Amino acid sequence: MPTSKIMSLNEAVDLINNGDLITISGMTFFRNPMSFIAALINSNKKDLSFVDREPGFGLDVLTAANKLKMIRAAMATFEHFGLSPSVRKAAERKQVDYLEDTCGAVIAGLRAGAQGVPFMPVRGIIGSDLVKIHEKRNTWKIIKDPFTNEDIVIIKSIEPDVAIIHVHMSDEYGNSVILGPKYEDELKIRAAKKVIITAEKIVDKEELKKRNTEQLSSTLLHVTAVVNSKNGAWPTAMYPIYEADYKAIGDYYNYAKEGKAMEWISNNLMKRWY
Amino acid sequence: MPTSKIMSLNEAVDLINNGDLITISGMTFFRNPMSFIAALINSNKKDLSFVDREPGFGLDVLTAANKLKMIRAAMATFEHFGLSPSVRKAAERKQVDYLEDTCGAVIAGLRAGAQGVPFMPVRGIIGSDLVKIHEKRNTWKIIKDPFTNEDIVIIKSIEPDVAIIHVHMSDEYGNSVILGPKYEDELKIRAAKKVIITAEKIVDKEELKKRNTEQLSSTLLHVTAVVNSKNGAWPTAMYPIYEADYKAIGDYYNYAKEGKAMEWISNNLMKRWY
Amino acid sequence: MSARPTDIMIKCLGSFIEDKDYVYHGLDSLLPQLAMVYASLYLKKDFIYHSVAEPFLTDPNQVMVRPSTGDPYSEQGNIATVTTIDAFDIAAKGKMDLMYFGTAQIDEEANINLTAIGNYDNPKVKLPGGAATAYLYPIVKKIIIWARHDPRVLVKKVDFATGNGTTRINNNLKTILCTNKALIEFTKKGPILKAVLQGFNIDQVVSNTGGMKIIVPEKVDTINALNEEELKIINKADPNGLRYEENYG
Amino acid sequence: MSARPTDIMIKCLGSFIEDKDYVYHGLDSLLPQLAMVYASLYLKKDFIYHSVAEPFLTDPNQVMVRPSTGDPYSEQGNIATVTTIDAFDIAAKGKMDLMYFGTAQIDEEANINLTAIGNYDNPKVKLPGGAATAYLYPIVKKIIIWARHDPRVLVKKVDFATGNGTTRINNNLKTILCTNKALIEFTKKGPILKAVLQGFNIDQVVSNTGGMKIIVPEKVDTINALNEEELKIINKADPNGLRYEENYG
Repeated sequence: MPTSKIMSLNEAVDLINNGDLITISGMTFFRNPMSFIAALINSNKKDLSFVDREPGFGLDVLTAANKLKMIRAAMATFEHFGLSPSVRKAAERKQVDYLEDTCGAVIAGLRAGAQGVPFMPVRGIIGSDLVKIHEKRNTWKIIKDPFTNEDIVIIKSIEPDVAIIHVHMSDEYGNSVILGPKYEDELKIRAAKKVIITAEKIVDKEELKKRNTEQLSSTLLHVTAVVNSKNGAWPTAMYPIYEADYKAIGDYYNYAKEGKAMEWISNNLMKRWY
Repeated sequence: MPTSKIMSLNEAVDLINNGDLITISGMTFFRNPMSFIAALINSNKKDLSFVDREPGFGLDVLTAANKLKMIRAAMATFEHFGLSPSVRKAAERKQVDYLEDTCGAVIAGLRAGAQGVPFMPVRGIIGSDLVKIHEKRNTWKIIKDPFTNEDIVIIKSIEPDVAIIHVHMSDEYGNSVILGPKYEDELKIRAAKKVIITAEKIVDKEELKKRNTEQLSSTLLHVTAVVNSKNGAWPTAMYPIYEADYKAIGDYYNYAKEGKAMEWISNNLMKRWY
Repeated sequence: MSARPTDIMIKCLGSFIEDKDYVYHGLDSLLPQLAMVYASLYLKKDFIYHSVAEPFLTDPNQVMVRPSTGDPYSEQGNIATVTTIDAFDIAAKGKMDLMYFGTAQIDEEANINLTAIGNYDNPKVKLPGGAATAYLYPIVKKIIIWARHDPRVLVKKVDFATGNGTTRINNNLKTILCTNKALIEFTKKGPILKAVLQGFNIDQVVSNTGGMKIIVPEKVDTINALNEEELKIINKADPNGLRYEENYG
Repeated sequence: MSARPTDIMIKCLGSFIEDKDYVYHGLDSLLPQLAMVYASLYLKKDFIYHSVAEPFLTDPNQVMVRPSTGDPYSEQGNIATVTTIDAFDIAAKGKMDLMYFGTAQIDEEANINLTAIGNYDNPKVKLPGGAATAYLYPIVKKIIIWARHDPRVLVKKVDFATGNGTTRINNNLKTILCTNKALIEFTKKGPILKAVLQGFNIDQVVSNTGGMKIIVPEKVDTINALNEEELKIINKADPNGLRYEENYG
């Protein structure tokens, strides 16, 4: 087998370059790679761009820590708690360049990235004012289908520089498994130029072999780094291992609304991982 | 739950119309829906078109039984035994219209069908003489990528009228699971207008619930009919339940080479299922 | 019994689910989630329950609301996992029957705005974003929108059309708005008042808009308060009344 | 010991696998399958073994050939399943290092024909088809072709270019031909004879073509017969000599 890719959170953070486009696993309060995000906040990395379909907690924390210069998402929400507090503030104050996208288009862009093709057609969308925004940015176009001559939206390939994906298990080479909800994580793994896997547990070949009739979520061909990170999604959930810590998320929300997100981050997220 | 979709092989065959484009599960000697193919041969259905990436036994039997007017495949082979005997003969004698395709393009066409978009870009291919063949048929085109202006092949959506997929387990509604090698079967399920599932066993909800953190291969939203068919892939394999019966496949090959494919089919395949 | 607008809205949202429908809810969709429970357990509708949380064929008896409607722990009893990607491909093939969308603004042509109040490049309020709205709005057969009945919400023209209503209406796709005062259907003639929630009259509905002209037909129904059985079913999935914190009354 | 051309071909095919390579074989690829076993167990190459059979990270010690090289029972000890779709996407992203293709014809520009002898619309022989050839031929870093050393195979110009060699050569992608007589590398100058299989001389190689001009450099290696250890490794995966039935001698 090839060289082990096990490394520490700090070593993995060093794979990110200033200005990179990153994406993270999960959705609002689920399977976000929070231990990695803590390490990223602790680093001097900056000016990152961020793309995801429906981010929440992880994105808001990164925004509060002033790591992002650009955000592209279909929705950024704290759901029942309210608007994503730091994202909203940063967008309204133009501290970040916020590009709203739509689910089908984010998926299509990642599909193109995963398949190594320059663009991907997608249904729907035509008529939305989002089209003008994206045409201006050259991220979407409306073309005539060359076979039928009907209008169709095409999405430019999305290839994040780095995808950070929290999984249930991985071997030391990056052969990994996500259980339950997958969101777009397997696409992100395939679309990104570098993939950092953080895993609830590191397993050996024998453990994986029990899954020989099931699919892998990532293979060693996709993955650059593997980090052992038990409870690494906290306070977001890791179904079916642990639930979202809504008490902590609610606390963060209240702090962030009052402009004290970093206080909560230092006292809770950073303390947990450093 | 909705109405049960359980039916007999003959009832399922009646979902096919003369002239339909069909596709089947598996590859050369693996997970072909042979019990269904036997029932189809026993019916008066005719003039079918056939599309698949790397078919083998199932396709040759359908060709021998004179069910097909058109075949589209990236490869049709009996591997170590030799050329696909009936397909070769029918193609050389122009009893079928044979369109050679290539793996990446078949996958791309099915992807377009599955995603409900009119076409799909794909890497590679440019330079192959297959391009001219497909341009003439209006199944492929070379276009300029609207974002970068570079040449790229696009494949017209492939939406088979009927996909017949042999699976390891299904409930009576069509929520099904394929174990191990999947080939393009999950794409075929999503691309086809009608899906007929033949299953090694029919399971209930409780059995499926054990897989609640795993993905389904098909859902009831994709499936039109479910047929209970233990050993339904014979003589092709059903990993990890049973192996390919190479003795039977070799016998068939020898019969078919001598123009006696139907004799073998009647004495073996039909006897097994009728 | 409950005559609270929140509860009557849930009843209203659930009433559009029919047998065999493929019904999907997204994030931040507490009322739709409870409406799906209501449609299954009270109206006995036999539909396919799916959501952005990704468990497939959730058991409505086991739904327990949480601060996120994307929480897989809140939708259990499922038979396996089916991704949102898969759900949206099914939608792209025209096979999604009903989807719920919230909105911050809606106008006479059923355009909805979840993007920004004010100018996109210079927003007065940066909203969370439309999620699947732009993508699915032209495609899904029935779209049921829920919103606050408020002049800032029911407007003449949205600031930004995240979802394009004109296309839906021209294609005769059912487009319904449930507010905390009324049930409105969008048609080629414009928004038509179909019913008022118990406790409100027609004037409270038509006068409380920011320029949206609601057509009042001869016959306008009333959606009644919930009976004990209806309320019990909703309370079972939301014992702590998380739904009332959404501030629909 | 074995000096049979079949066995020396396997050795030749295996010799292009390097440490860390992602190596993939398709259907009807008995010699490549055995070459992968040979490269792993004899040459101790530490590469990523995958194939159209879809088991991922097959244990080369557990490979046992069968009449189909797509048989998952023949490639066991894998850690999970990875589909061909996934493999080809990896290839499309430029990350497949080595792939094997058989061919019925090959010409001086490394064009290969797996489609038809004669005219496409009116074939003298309908071949099985190129499978992934057209798709992967312009993309994969190293392509190793195996073929019979025969005037009908090594031609001036193929009847049909299933795979376009010119693009490969112009992009400096390694393109190798192992026949049952010789090892030939395709370059911008044309096909160059790199080695002969033990038992054959240069004249037998260059004269047995149907118009393909093979450049003979000053130094031409010989690929030797297999020693006991090499043969033992191959025999273990193919105890019944299925490989000899492929008729390469």
